[in-house]
Amino acid sequence: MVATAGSLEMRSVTKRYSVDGSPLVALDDVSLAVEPGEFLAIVGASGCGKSTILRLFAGLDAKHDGAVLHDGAPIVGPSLQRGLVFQEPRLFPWLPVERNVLAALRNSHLDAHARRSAVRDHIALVGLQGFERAYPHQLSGGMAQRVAIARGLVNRPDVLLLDEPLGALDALTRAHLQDELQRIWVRERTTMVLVTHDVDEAVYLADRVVVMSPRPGRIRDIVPVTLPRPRDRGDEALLRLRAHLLRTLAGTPQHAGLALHRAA
Amino acid sequence: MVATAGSLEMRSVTKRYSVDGSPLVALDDVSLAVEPGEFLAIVGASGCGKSTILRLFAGLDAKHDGAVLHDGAPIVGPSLQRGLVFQEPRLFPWLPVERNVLAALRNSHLDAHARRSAVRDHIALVGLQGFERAYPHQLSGGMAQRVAIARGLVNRPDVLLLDEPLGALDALTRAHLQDELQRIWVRERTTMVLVTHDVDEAVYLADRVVVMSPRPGRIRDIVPVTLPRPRDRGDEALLRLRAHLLRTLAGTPQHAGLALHRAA
Amino acid sequence: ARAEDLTVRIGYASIGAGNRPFVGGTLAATAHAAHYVEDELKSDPGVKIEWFFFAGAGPAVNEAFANNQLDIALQGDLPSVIGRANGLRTKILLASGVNTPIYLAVPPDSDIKTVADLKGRRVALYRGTNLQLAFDKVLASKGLAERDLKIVNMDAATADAALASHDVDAAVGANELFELQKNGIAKIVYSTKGDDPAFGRNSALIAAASFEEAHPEIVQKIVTAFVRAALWSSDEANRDALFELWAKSGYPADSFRADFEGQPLKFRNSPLIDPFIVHQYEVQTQQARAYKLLRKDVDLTGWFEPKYAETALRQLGLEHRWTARDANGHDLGS
Amino acid sequence: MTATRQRRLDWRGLVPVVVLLAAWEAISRSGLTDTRIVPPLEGLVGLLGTEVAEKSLLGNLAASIVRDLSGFALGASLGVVGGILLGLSPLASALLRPSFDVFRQIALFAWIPLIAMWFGIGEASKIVFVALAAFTPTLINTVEGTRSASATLVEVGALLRYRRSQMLLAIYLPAALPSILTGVHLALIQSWLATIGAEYFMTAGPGIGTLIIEGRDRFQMGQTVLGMILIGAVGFLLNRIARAAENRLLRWRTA
Amino acid sequence: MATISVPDRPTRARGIQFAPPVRLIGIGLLVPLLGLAAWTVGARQGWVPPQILPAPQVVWDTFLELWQSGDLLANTLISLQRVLFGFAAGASLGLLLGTAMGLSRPFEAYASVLFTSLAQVPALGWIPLAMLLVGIGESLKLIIVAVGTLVPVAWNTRAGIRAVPSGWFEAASLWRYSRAQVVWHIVLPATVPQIFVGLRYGLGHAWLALVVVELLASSEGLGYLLVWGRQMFQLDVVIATMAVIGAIGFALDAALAAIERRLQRWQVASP
Ligand SMILES: Nc1ncnc2c1ncn2[C@@H]1O[C@H](COP(=O)(O)OP(=O)(O)OP(=O)(O)O)[C@@H](O)[C@H]1O
Ligand SMILES: Nc1ncnc2c1ncn2[C@@H]1O[C@H](COP(=O)(O)OP(=O)(O)OP(=O)(O)O)[C@@H](O)[C@H]1O
Ligand SMILES: [Mg+2]
Ligand SMILES: [Mg+2]
Repeated sequence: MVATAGSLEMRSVTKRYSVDGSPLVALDDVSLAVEPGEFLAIVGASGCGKSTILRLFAGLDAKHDGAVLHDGAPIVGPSLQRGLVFQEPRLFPWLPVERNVLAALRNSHLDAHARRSAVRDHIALVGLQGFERAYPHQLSGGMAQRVAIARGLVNRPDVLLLDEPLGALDALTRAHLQDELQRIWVRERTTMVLVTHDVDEAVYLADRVVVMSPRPGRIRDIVPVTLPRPRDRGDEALLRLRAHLLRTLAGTPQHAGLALHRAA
Repeated sequence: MVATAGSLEMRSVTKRYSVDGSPLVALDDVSLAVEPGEFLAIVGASGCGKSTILRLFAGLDAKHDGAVLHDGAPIVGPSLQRGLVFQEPRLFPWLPVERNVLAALRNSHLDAHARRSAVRDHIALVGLQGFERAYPHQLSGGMAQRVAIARGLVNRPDVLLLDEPLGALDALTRAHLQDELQRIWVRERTTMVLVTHDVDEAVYLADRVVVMSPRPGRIRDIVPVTLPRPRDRGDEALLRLRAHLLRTLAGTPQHAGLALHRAA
Repeated sequence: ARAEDLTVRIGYASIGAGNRPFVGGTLAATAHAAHYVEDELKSDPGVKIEWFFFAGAGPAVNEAFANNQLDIALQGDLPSVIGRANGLRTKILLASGVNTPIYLAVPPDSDIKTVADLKGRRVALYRGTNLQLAFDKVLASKGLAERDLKIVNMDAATADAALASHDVDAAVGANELFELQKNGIAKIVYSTKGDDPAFGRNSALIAAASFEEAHPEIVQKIVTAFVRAALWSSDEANRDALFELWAKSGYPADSFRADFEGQPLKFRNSPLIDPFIVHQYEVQTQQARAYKLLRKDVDLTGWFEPKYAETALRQLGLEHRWTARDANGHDLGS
Repeated sequence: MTATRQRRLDWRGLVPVVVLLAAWEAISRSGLTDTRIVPPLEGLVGLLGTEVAEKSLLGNLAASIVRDLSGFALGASLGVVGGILLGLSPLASALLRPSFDVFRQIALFAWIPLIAMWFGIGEASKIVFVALAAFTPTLINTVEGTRSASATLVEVGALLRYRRSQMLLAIYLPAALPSILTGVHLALIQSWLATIGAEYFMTAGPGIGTLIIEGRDRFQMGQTVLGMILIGAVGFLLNRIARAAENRLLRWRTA
Repeated sequence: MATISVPDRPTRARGIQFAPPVRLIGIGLLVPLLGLAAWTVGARQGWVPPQILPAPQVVWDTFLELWQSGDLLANTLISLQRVLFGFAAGASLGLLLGTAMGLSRPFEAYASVLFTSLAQVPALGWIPLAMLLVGIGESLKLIIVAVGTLVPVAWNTRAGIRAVPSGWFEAASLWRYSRAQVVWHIVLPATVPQIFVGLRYGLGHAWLALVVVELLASSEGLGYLLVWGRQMFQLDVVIATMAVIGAIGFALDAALAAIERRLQRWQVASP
């Protein structure tokens, strides 16, 4: 396979943790290829290994079986070309908002002026103008998560890995940021991998949706979403896809009740 | 109005907090009557005063304008006849699960044997058999919240006030506990006031749903749910009610986007 | 001589009342208060003199020697012996403060009348100083030993306070006890004065051997200065002036007057390293060993270096000013 | 309420103080006790005047404070550097921590004879002693702070490709700062104690400790009490300064 | 004085560290062993004069000698007795005072100014005053040790009580807990960790204060042994005594830590 800018790949990856001395298989023989410029969503029950996949792609964890590749080359550690927005905001509590975003640019090639304007733009992007000088403890959970998103985006990496970035947000901001993500993706053709709990979000944004099942973490299904963009949240085809995904999820052992409830 | 066992009432209640010296109106001239044996749900955006209403009913806060009554008598402090499950678990970290539940019975009229069996039953109710001896730090957030629910129920009060008790739970457990709550309510005819973010949950359980709007906290609408029980989560009428509530919520300033997204 | 920059650090194993940098009672105190050393070294502008006074008395002087922070010091017999036993390389140059009496003070209303009455009582004593050995000898003469008493270890100032607050039944000390007696806080019931001369304690000017070897000419000048101070301090015509000079220490002249009562000045202000002094140091050493204050035998050979004192006496024509005594304290005649 | 901000003085707090002073004054005037043991209060004020005017009280105080701060600066900076080393390097920690843990159990003042022996009669001994007092709490808290720098934030640094120096300056240090400041604050308290102690047990020199010893020796309770008040006041002041610095540097923690 | 508290409990090392994690058991012995070797060689070669640093062998012999003569044991027992009584008195008073200040706002309003002012004077500063008042007997030692203990214990107890989350008090009021029930079932268990921080500090301070008074005015005890060694210019005695002081400090601290762990089983496994 010829490597193209922004492709990711996992080949037969097995990842084990040890919990209180006994081994736990977080990922069991998972193979997954992400095309350059693709928008991939991953859904699945809690603990099925979604975050683990992102951490391996980010290069935060080198201990695993199988191969993890970026543009065909093995991933041995983090790179500024692969950004990750963690599941929790992980802001530096001692820095005000703007300097938290700036912290991501410490080793970037931009000059001071470009950095400042990049920070300003991304704070505006997540709607936090006026909060540049606020410290993390002065922000609500949703605002903190938005700062984290700004920090993840500001480097404009080839690959952006997003771990439930919108989970803590209220519905309005959430919809806005989904559209922003899409806009950025359309404009920059960044490869994006988005982990989410929200099936609506997955089908609205992704080219393909990976459905995982837990214990051990495995890929259960991959559902392509071929609808053209911009998509309409009320589109019939989208709703059908949503129902299909919910049924698939419901089939996974942990979610027998979810479908019942959600689909109701 | 003749007082009947388990009725609650608020008459023109205004509650102010002071935040950094400046006053904040958490409840603005709120009047609300809960019939004995009624199941009332309250929904509304974050910060609209839902918890404040429960705290006033519980008797935790006596500083307010207007009257707060239980069976027609002013509420001057907490009573074992009015149970409250807090928004956070508030477990005692130094006590194992069963003794945390037992802590609620310290001043109850039950004898030692009855206490033990009450504790056992309620731990079983929330599905935590086997965790009686576990300490809070060994529980997940959802499990801790279930202990808190057991603790709130174990006194079997006339009035049960529930502050988003199921928010932290996974869908399956959540559905199970919703059914359990309903079962208890049917059996004991306890008056229940449930605060929730989840409109599905509200319409599935409540006799009436109170919709609140924030800043200042006011009652925007009260929607009766007249469907017979047991209800079907997929029932058409329920879905219509849900849609109606979401629209009402969307009308509140903070939630203009919610309806769009959720209803999609 | 080339004017080299040199600071000579002179220590004194005592300190004035309230930690004043003045002392009294010995010819070395005179030398300090009347600037004999500084005057003697006027012709060497590169040489500076620095004085140090130690509340911790002799033990503190040993520490300072060990640290190479002193060149010369006045120190009592027992601490000097302890220092030598533990490997300090020093030389004894000159006697300063010989036959110094010790006193026993008790509260005014005490039933203690004699040393023998001390049996089983709480007595303040600063261990490791030359008071200790002197007192041990007194006790031994009455058939007692330290273990028959309850000795409380404290420095002079603390002992005074303890006596006043009745925390101890008696205190062993020097002339500062006269001050307490005058204030009615204590009365002195015993003194070695008039008792066996061997009971007195002695102190001497000692030098770090390395300093003595490196700067013999400076050492000579310093010793000469001390001999001049001895001369002035031994002159009965100066008796009152001497006590007034010492009173700079904060202890009143009357205390010194009482302390020296009945003794000629030259008896205690003799700088001579005579057979009596040498013998006294030998006795102290044996006794310290016997009392287990020393853990090994100490060889005193070569410790005394009287040549500087002798030179000074010869230069000043004072060979016969003081009377040397034999080992038993009898005048050797002149 | 953690008493961080000085609020309007509550008059009730003054009641026991006034009662105590009144009792003191009453006893001293009753004639039941020696005025040297319980001197009248106005005597204390007078004494303060004389000490300042005639006996360079201020000079003594300044000498003590300079001694305190020099020792403190030495000990605390070594403590911070050592603490970071032990906190970040498991090897250094494995090598040195056990020895340190044993050594720090030796009660501070038991070091006095050795320090006096090794560093002599001058100011050096006292400063070394004060530094030792400041070193221990700073080191312990710095290690603690560096160790507990949240792994999640360290991961953020790794992700952003921070170099070692950037990790140290931008993550470990600020994360450890609250803990370090706690240690430094404790060190300040300990050094003041050690300063007074050094003046007690080592060769006399100028210093405020001398004042109370002298008072005791001369049986002048007034002077002792005056000395104690001054020691307490300086301690109080140092404490306040430390707390203010802490609040300023840790603004990001509190609302 | 001790107005801040530091939980001085070992925490697990977490996070990415600069050096690769090494697990070398016993490596901690390397430094003391090297130190001992250097000390031995240095003493034998005469790099440091014996009066500045006696050889380890000499120190060991002195230790044995002091032990066999019974001096060491006798002095140790005296010191231990003083520290335990003084600590017990100071800790009880401190707990009482801290609890009262923590629970009752009015009491705190009355007491805090006086307490904070007095707490600023280190234990050492009280010695001359206490000496003038009670002399240099056993009571002096008890008072100074107790004063040294009292301040950190009272301070931490008060802070611990103040830090109990108000949510728990609300829960208790819901279940109609009486005041006594609140104190016994909520305040006490919730405050145990902080109280222990205070107690461990208190014990450290007690031990320190004891050495100080014994240095200053005593004819028995380990502090006196130090002074005696210093006056007799025998650093071997000083070092042997320091070792005993360190060992006892270690043992006392470890004992409190063990009690603390037992009382706080519910906390140990927390991350
Ligand atoms: N550092 C770790 N040590 C031990 N086990 C771990 C660790 N990280 C994750 N696990 C375990 O691996 C499994 C997969 O975890 P992962 O975080 O990838 O799940 P997830 O799908 O992201 O879940 P969620 O939706 O709750 O975030 C879980 O069972 C988890 O408990
Ligand atoms: N103790 C308090 N002091 C000051 N302000 C308070 C206090 N408690 C609540 N408030 C404020 O009162 C308003 C109502 O709070 P309340 O907790 O009742 O909201 P809520 O509807 O329960 O929100 P949520 O859904 O986030 O729990 C909010 O603006 C909140 O900030
Ligand atoms: Mg995850
Ligand atoms: Mg709430």
